[in-house]
Amino acid sequence: MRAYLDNGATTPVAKEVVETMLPYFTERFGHPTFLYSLGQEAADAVDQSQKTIARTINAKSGEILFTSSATEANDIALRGVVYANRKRGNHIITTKIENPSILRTCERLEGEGFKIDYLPVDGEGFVDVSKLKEKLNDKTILVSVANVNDEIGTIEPVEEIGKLLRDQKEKIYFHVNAAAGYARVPFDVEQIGADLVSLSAHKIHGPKGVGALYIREGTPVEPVSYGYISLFKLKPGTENIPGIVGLAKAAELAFDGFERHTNHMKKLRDKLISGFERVPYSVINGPRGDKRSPANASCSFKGLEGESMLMHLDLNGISVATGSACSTTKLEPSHVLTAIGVKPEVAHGTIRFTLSRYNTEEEIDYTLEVVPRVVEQLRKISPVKPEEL
Amino acid sequence: MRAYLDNGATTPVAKEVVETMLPYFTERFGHPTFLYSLGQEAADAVDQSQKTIARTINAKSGEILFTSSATEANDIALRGVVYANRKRGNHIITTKIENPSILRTCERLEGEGFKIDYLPVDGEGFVDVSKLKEKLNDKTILVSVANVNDEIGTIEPVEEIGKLLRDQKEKIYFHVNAAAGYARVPFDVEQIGADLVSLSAHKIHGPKGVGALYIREGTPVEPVSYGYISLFKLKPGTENIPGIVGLAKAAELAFDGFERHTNHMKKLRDKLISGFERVPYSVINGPRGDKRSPANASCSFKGLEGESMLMHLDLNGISVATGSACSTTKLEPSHVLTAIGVKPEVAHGTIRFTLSRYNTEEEIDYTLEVVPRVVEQLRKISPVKPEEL
Amino acid sequence: MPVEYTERGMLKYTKKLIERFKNPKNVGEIENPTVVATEGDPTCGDMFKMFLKIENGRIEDVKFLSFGCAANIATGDMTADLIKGKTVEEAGKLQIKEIADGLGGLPAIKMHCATLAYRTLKKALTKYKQKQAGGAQARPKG
Amino acid sequence: MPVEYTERGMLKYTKKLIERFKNPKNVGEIENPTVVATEGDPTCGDMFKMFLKIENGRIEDVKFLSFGCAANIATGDMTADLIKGKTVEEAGKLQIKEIADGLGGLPAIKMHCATLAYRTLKKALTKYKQKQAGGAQARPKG
Ligand SMILES: Cc1ncc(COP(=O)(O)O)c(C=O)c1O
Ligand SMILES: Cc1ncc(COP(=O)(O)O)c(C=O)c1O
Repeated sequence: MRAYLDNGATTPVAKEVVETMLPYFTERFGHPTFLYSLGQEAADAVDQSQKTIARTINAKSGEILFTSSATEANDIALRGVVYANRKRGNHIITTKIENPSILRTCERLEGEGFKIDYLPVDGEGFVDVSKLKEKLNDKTILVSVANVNDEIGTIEPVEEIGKLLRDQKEKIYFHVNAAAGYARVPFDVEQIGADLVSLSAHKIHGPKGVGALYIREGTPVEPVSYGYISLFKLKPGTENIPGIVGLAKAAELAFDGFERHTNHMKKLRDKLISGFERVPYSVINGPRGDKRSPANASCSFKGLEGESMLMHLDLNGISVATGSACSTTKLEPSHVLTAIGVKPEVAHGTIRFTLSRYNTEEEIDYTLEVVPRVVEQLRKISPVKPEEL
Repeated sequence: MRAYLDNGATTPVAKEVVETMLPYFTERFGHPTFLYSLGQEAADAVDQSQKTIARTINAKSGEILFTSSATEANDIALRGVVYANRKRGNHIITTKIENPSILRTCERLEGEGFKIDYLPVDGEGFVDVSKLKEKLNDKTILVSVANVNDEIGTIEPVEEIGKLLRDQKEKIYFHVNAAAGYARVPFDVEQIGADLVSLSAHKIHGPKGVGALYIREGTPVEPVSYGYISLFKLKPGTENIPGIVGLAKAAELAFDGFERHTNHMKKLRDKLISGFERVPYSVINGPRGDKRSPANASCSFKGLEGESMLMHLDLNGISVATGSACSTTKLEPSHVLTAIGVKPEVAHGTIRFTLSRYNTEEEIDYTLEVVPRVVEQLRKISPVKPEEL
Repeated sequence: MPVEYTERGMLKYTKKLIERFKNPKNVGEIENPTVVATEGDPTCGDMFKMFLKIENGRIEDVKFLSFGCAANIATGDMTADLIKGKTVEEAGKLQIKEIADGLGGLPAIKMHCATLAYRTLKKALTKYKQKQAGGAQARPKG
Repeated sequence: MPVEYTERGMLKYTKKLIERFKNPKNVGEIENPTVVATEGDPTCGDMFKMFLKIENGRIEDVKFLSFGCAANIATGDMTADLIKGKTVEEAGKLQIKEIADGLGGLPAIKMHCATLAYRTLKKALTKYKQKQAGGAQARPKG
């Protein structure tokens, strides 16, 4: 039996998505900027894809930029907006638990003289909006918060943040990294008041190599890369047409039956979580219930180390991530787990299970059969006693 | 009958390439940085693809970076190298006939205080290496020249340039934009002495959304984008694995039978050129024979305007580009045609025909039947007399 | 637009425009035209030449020659259609928008084509009026 | 490398390593070991505990416990194999490279695992020698 439970890292491309992409490789392969019919077909495909993505977040189609990843979307959003607003201020607010794609761009910006506040979070990973409010000052130009944390599934109060920011006298741009949250939780740019939103195709059964950035009409964004401009000034280079079409199809599939999909994932998630709770010396990370992403279950198993667990699960056909999805090979524990107060010796034993609509109950049953066995096996050979942690 | 003769803009993806990519969408879809087997498969695919690309240009596999386009490769090469060598100097040399992806990055760099010399070219588009030599000074850190001009097919003396640069006391980095030349003319990074080389998959029957940058070992390159780093520091974001695999397969197909393919294209090219020469008041742009890309035929038909011609050819099933592949909708004539001394009123009547190994003699015969008819038709309704230009 | 397109982006012609470009009804020259006007310049990539046959203040025939893009040809042909059979005075009231609308719209970057046809028409009508005036003056004198 | 990989990039274990990780032969504890040594720290994510049974200056048995990654377990197991049956002196000459080589190589970023096993061994041998020396001293005194 196999169970792919690392959908937060990447997902298999849906069959329908592949089928939709195929003709754009071999038949409708034109360059979108060319006037002849093949080119127009490609341009139309980009147009339609913008419409589709826009619809899923209540945006206008002209507000969708296609990129090569959510990472790139984040980089364009953050640097693009702060460069364009440099004259107004140099202060950025984000959180301690953002994805490395945000944090590394922030590091870079600090090097360039921008001041960044990293908000702390509580034990379940929630940002405290009143703390955000305290940090606002007249130099603040951008706030960036993910709507869903990719490691522990916390659904952040982005709507409240958006409201706070809209109430300020001076415009403060609000970027939401929705790479982990898109197609898992509802997202309405108007309701949230987001000015920029990043997405990634390969997290929603679309292809790798494509992302999107929503940019609210009128938001000044400076280019951060240069070169041959095909359709979009902010992302030079020939567009990845099959990829863009694939992203749109993936979004269509995800939102067509959104309730059904997310309810399915919630059921599996809760089953996983209750199963893990029955494993001795285990700790669930992040919130329970409605404030948790339907797709995420994170659990620390005391007395063992995550990579060994990951490898053993793999030998049993189960794919997962260690606590920190992005530092598998670093010795430091995940910055997210640290931020919610998990002790390093516990953090090292953390496994992240992330679901998709394609996971089945059988897979979860199987996982819940294998996990306790592997935990026991690893604890048996561990010099660290779980009860002492 | 149809004839796709705009392979310089983009190409249909080869069937074998699509087949090679397919499993990476749905089965081998893992994230390359993850330790479990699916992840390792993806990492291996990247590894193998590096090897394949490296082999085609006589590089080492670790010297190949994958990007989302040649445009991005160019931007990383140019800005990355000059930022990393800013302390040594601020002088860059390129040519007047580079692709916009180079020229727009150069514009940007001028805005940042870099000094750029744009070398003139002769009537056939050749750079004069002695003129390049004159421009070298102790602030020169980078020279960027395309090995093949994308509009008029001129094969530049990159080997001679590389030799000149290697003879300098201080290291001057040499970037070659091979987007139009890769898989059309032989390329050996050692023989040429190139430090950086840009490629694009969609120009060689690979997928859109992937490019590559060769970076000679030891070449200092600063990142120009930031974020979540999967495999490559210089291109953050999750890799486009199917795209990378597709690029490698496309390269394999192109180089497996390189001679045969290029000889085929040369034959078709020369047939086209002789055909155009028989059209009254026509002028071939760029050189003839061995110094011309096997894939390029560019012709100015006096007394008519390119876009109308392009549209009429499209109505006849023939896809081509106007003179300037990159300014279809601008009123200015192509900067390349201007640089080789074509008068604007003639430049406006220029059509670029670009070939691939998949074009057939029948397509060329058909094209040579349609072109003179369309030329005549358009001249008949033109107020401009070709004999007066 | 927030997600900025380039000058080139999303250039798209309507079916109507392409149809007219393919089969323009009014291309050619008129022998012994009442008036001829040319606007534009081949060095800029577009030029338009209009021939009018005017009888009793009414435009009896219109033909044109075009050096330019598909939109140039189509707007020229549309303009010709729109003024054919009209009086000089009526033709003088033609709006640029009518030309574009007649083609189901024009991409923004191609509006200059409609403008070129329009300017050529204006020039022709002005010439005609000057000619009439000249003729009118000339007669008394002559 | 010119095209810089990250710390994470291209982490790949050999088949041999994975085989050992799956089926380590020497995990566990030794009852009444001659010497026990621990290195590493769970807060850093890796810890290694080694049990040696030494008789007449020869390592008769080796077992270990591991809190750490797959490489931690595999290098521990390899180290145990490499020193089992050897004299304390021979075992003292073990090189880190031998451990890695025994696994068909180690990713650069995992070399610290071989180092951890190695350091634990050194510590155990030092303890053993101290114990011996202590015992030797103790006897005359006692
Ligand atoms: C010479 C040259 N460089 C760069 C590019 C841009 O490549 P890409 O489409 O991969 O961005 C092109 C294609 O238009 C080209 O012909
Ligand atoms: C929250 C979050 N942001 C950004 C990313 C990076 O997205 P991409 O792989 O498209 O670069 C990820 C995926 O790892 C993520 O989970």
